[in-house]
Amino acid sequence: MGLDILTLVTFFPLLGIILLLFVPKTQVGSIRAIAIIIAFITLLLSFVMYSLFDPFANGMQFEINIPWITAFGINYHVGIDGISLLLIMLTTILSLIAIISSWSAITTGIKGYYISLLLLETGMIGVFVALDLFLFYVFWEAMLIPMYFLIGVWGGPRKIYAAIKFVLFTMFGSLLMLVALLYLYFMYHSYSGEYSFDLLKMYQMPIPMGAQTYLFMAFALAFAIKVPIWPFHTWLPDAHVEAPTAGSVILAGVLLKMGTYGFVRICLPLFPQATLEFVPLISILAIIGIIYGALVSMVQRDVKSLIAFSSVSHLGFVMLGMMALNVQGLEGSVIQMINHGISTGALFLLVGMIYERRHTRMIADFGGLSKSMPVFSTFFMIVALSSIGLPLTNGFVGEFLILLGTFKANTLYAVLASIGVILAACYMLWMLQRVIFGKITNVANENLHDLSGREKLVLIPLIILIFWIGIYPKPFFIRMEPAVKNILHLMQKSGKEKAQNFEELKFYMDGSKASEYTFKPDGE
Amino acid sequence: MELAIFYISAIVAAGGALMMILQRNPVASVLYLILSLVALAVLFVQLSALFVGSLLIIVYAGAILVLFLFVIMLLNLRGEKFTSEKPILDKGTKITLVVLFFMELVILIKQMAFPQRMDSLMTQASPDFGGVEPVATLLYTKYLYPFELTSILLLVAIVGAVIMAKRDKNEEEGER
Amino acid sequence: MNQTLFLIPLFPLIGFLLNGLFLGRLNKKLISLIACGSVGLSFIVGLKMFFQLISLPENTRAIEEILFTWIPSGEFVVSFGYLFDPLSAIMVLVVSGVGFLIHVYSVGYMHDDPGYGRYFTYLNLFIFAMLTLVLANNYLLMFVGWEGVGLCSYLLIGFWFEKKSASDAGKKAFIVNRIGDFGFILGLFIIFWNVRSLDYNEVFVRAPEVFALGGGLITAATLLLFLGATGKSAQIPLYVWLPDAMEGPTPVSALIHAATMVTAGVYMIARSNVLFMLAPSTMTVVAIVGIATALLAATIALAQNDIKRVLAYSTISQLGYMFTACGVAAFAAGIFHLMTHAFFKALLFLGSGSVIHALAGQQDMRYMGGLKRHMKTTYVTFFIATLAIAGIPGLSGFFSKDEILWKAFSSNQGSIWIWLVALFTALMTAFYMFRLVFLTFYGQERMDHHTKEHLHESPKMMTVPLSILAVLSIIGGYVGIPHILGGGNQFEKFLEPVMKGVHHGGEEHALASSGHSAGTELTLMFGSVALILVSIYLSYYLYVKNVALVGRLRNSVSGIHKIIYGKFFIDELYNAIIIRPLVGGSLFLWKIVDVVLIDGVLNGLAILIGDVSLGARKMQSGQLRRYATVFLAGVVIIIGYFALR
Amino acid sequence: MVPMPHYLILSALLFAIGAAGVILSRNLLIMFMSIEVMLNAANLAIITFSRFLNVMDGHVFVFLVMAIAAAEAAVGLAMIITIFRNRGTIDADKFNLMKW
Repeated sequence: MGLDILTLVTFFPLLGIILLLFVPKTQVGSIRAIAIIIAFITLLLSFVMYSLFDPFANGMQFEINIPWITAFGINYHVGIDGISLLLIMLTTILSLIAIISSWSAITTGIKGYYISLLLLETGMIGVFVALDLFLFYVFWEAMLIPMYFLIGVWGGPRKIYAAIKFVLFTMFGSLLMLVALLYLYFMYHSYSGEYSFDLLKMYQMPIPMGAQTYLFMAFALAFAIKVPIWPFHTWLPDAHVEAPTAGSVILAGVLLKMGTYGFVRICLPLFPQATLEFVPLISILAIIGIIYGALVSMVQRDVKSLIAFSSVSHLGFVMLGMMALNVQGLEGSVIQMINHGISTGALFLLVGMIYERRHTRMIADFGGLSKSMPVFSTFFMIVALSSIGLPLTNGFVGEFLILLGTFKANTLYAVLASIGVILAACYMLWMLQRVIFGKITNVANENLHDLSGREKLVLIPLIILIFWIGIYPKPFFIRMEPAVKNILHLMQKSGKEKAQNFEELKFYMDGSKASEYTFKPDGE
Repeated sequence: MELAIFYISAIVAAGGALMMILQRNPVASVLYLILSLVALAVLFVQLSALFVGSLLIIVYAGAILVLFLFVIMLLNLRGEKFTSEKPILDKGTKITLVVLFFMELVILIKQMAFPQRMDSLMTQASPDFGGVEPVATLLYTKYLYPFELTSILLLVAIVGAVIMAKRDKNEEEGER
Repeated sequence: MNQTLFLIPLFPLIGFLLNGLFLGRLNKKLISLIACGSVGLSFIVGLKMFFQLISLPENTRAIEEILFTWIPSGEFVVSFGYLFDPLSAIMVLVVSGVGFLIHVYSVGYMHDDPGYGRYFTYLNLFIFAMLTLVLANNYLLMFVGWEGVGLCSYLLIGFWFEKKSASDAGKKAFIVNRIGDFGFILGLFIIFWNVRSLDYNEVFVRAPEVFALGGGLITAATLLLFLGATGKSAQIPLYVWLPDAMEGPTPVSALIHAATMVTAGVYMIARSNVLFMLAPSTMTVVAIVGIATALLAATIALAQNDIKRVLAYSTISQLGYMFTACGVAAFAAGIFHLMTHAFFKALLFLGSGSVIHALAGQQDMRYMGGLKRHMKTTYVTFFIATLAIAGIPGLSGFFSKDEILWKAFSSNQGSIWIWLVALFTALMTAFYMFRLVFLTFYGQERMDHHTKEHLHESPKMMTVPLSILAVLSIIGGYVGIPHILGGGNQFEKFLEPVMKGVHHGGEEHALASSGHSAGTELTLMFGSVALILVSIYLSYYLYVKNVALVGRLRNSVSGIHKIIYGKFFIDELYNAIIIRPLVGGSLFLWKIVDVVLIDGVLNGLAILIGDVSLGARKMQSGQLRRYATVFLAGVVIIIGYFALR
Repeated sequence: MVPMPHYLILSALLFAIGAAGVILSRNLLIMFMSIEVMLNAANLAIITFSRFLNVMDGHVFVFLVMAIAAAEAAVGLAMIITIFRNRGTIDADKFNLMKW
């Protein structure tokens, strides 16, 4: 078997791009059809992957490790555990939905648009499967480009500002990450005498405290910008407001998860002591994000930026749960990543749908939509309620576990974060009230046609997922449990080992021995 | 004897180059350049690079510089006056810069340790050193890929040159 | 045989799904059939289970069904399971029984509403959530029902969403409830991390081992749970949403905001009696908050003119009573009162709904009066309910209220002060309820002519439930006749297996321990009844006999009246100290911190870099020779470095 | 036998003259020819080293340099023709389209 399932899922969208290149750009219909079919097959492939995945096995599955750039010890090393499995599923589902939802929303540059979306899909899946840090970085950066075009070409009035802001913020972080990555690379060489970017091998490497701190900061900054953790969040509202609907869905649904995923996959297991040191800082920033995001979204006038700020709040929960560093917190955090992708994605889709009808997103322009668009309002209500974490919807499971885990780690944090749950109800319900309740004050809202079959088709899978995760999340939990435990185990184990080897490491890292870590081109 | 040939050729080569840049008339410049190249070819032969030396005369002096001449004729630059109002940088400064550059190179050459060592090592070149056959053998074996790439480069250059020098259709019509 | 329990909440869920998914495609008959039928079936199954339950020996009276594992996360495992024990049996019967009657009533009441199908969809969802709440076998599932009923309450209060006041009220209810839920969930965290389980069985068994009696942890946990209860059951300080909740359709007020949902707090505390008994200081807080709420709400009820608002404050007050009962460790009495209250308060609301229906939506008592003649059934049933709530012997309210009063007086946690306030509140209750009756059904007909001509008794669909509830309001109390009156207090005995936290030793033992004699109990009972009768007469005198006196009285204490009429301006206070600063602060965060501070710094940086670049680009003159010269200069410098090194 | 530094210094001299031509001349054609001079200066150095190390690889390089010079001349001259056609001059100082 030459092709393995992971490679197939990752690169299948690229096949679509190649196909699209040969379609003349005037044949709009076939371009859309190809994009949808390709995304759909990718989704099916990911289902195959899901069914082949062994929920009880420990460690990485479908692992593939073949040399890529041998001169620098770079391998094409991919593999998934439960956490990445769920995120890949989220990616393939949301990508398909985003592509279908653009059916009528995008009218110019269609070919480039779908190529960007498919490229984005490959990039996103790539980040989740990569186990080689160099590969990870390549996918990480590759994702940036299509997103830049999506915002910058098909965006709203301030698209250029938003696109550049997005790229600059992310770039700034990822460059620091690159430096840290190279440092790790050379450190691994002097530790084992072998040049490698392999993440799994690096898990076994003891890293002295001082280096851990700096490396953690570099990685964490890159991820924090992506998440985004307060106060690095200001690119998010701009990007969301200007991006086209599908862009917002992908951005909120998956791109933000790259940051949190990075924390789980790289920061926690690689730099356990540094993580412990930074737990208070990140937790506090997360709590500020939770409350701040909620408060600020309460006073927004644009529905999209309201949702964008609510993302800041939700991602605060994700980070907080992660920083609890126990099973409940971490699992809640992972499930909340999925939840946020589903709920916020659906919210952006819904906003996109009324935007197509009314060409405005201002809350004040709406009101009474329940009357003219009952189906839309029902969907909107369900999604909004899942976003504020009503029991039996997905949001509750995540938030509850996060708070439960946090409560154990630090009671005060949990209490403060819980305030965010109250505020979430405030801003969401207030928005609902102003948008779908009340009398119809604007004549333009009177004769809106309700959701079309295609729009319902886009939303129904998300609604099903909302209730599925809310009522029967067990399949997800059993799949992520080994992965989560593995990460916690790595943290503890390497924590202990590092404590033992501390003296030896000091020897490595002392200023006098710094030359040990300098680059020797001939590999002596 | 060899030293004499060297000095004569060197003076002609350097002098030709110098005269080339000092000429106002491009045609004269080209002729001086040819002179300089011929002298250089002599030096090449003196260095046992027979094949390359002949190429220098045939290809360089024969083809490339003739191309230059054609272009100059085509453009008919006789009347052109190069008198911009303000010199961008003082001429003296520039010359100083060039002289400095030359002196640095010389220092560098003097500092190099290996030429002396190699002097002592140098033996009489084998009879066919620099001949067509050994160079060609190298070209078609060790350096096959670069050689083939060069041909592509030339092809691209030809296409590029043709495209660029071609007059636009509407431009032609406008001239008529 | 064992797998029937889940049917109880399943029927309303199916009803909800059918009505919800085919919304707008079913005719009214089918909708009502589905909605009422599903709740009726739940009631029947509940009844069957009830008989099954009492056929079991007393100590094993609990039927548990685990459906599936809900959230498994490390050692935290919560399953979807239902528990049917005496406490939940009573709640199930009350919820599905009263719920069924109200469904039937709604068929008549909501008949002409355009949102008919939507209404029953929500109502069925509510019944499902409420049954889940009371049947849950663990705290988290209870929380599911807890929030679910909150959601339905939100949807139903804001049922007429085109009215801003309605959607405002719904939102307020939800958010205030959320504040309570915040406490609830934190309480759960404390319980879980100490007991390592949220299942009732394990929690109640292990709690006494884990928590020290009166310790800080258990006190905090129970206080937080109680905070949840104050939100759901409208106690100080979170009661503000309930009066506003009257914006919803009247049957909703009857079902959700009187009979069932608001009593969830009482149920939860009774359910957690083991925990609460471990925290005496929390018990004191519960009792004090309960009695204070009862007093405050009764006071406000004295001066309201809106018929539903009076009932709403009355509900708050009665809930305060139930909490007082819980606070003095008389959990059974609290549940007893919960049940009787469900009967007569539902009846009162439905009766008022009937009145409002007849008066074409008029809710202000100043424009009612003399309805006795026009609406016989409504009047009679309403009067029975009023007698019951006032505590007239022979009706259900008497037994439960008296039980609470006596326990407040006699129990170890009780005191004479609580008893005094409770008695005073009872007097006020009698007074304002009869004021309501007199203003509505007696005296002159104060409505306008047009309405007067259309006065009519409500249809059978509405009066039959009223009659049934009236019967229940009369006989509902006979299941709990106290020892002193020759009964065996069957009700309390039935609940005993659930009340593990309370030390049982029979009535005699309790009497002996608190040192009160049977004589005292009888004296207090007759004394309070006499006082209540006096209070009713006072009401009669003021609102029927000598109407002019009221106006004069009101003028003489106009300041106090204004404060009471303005509900002590609690809403305004909350608005000023919480809501406005919150919105203002948020605007500050967005406009100043986000836009000016964070983005300002970043954009400033960008502008700075831009300016530097503007200067730097001047070097790009576009002149070939200059570039070449600079290039050469660079080469000179680099070679110079190597040459002169 | 001529010592090696002689050749190298001549190479350097030619190179410097070429550089001077580029930065001093305003005529695009002469600048161009100066570049040819510089290329040949390099060629000389290569041949020198080749001879003194007694390997012929250098000759191949010179060969390649010549090919490149030819390509460069073709394209460059085409550009000059186009420029002259459009602007009517080949004075390097008259062009600053790349400014800012």
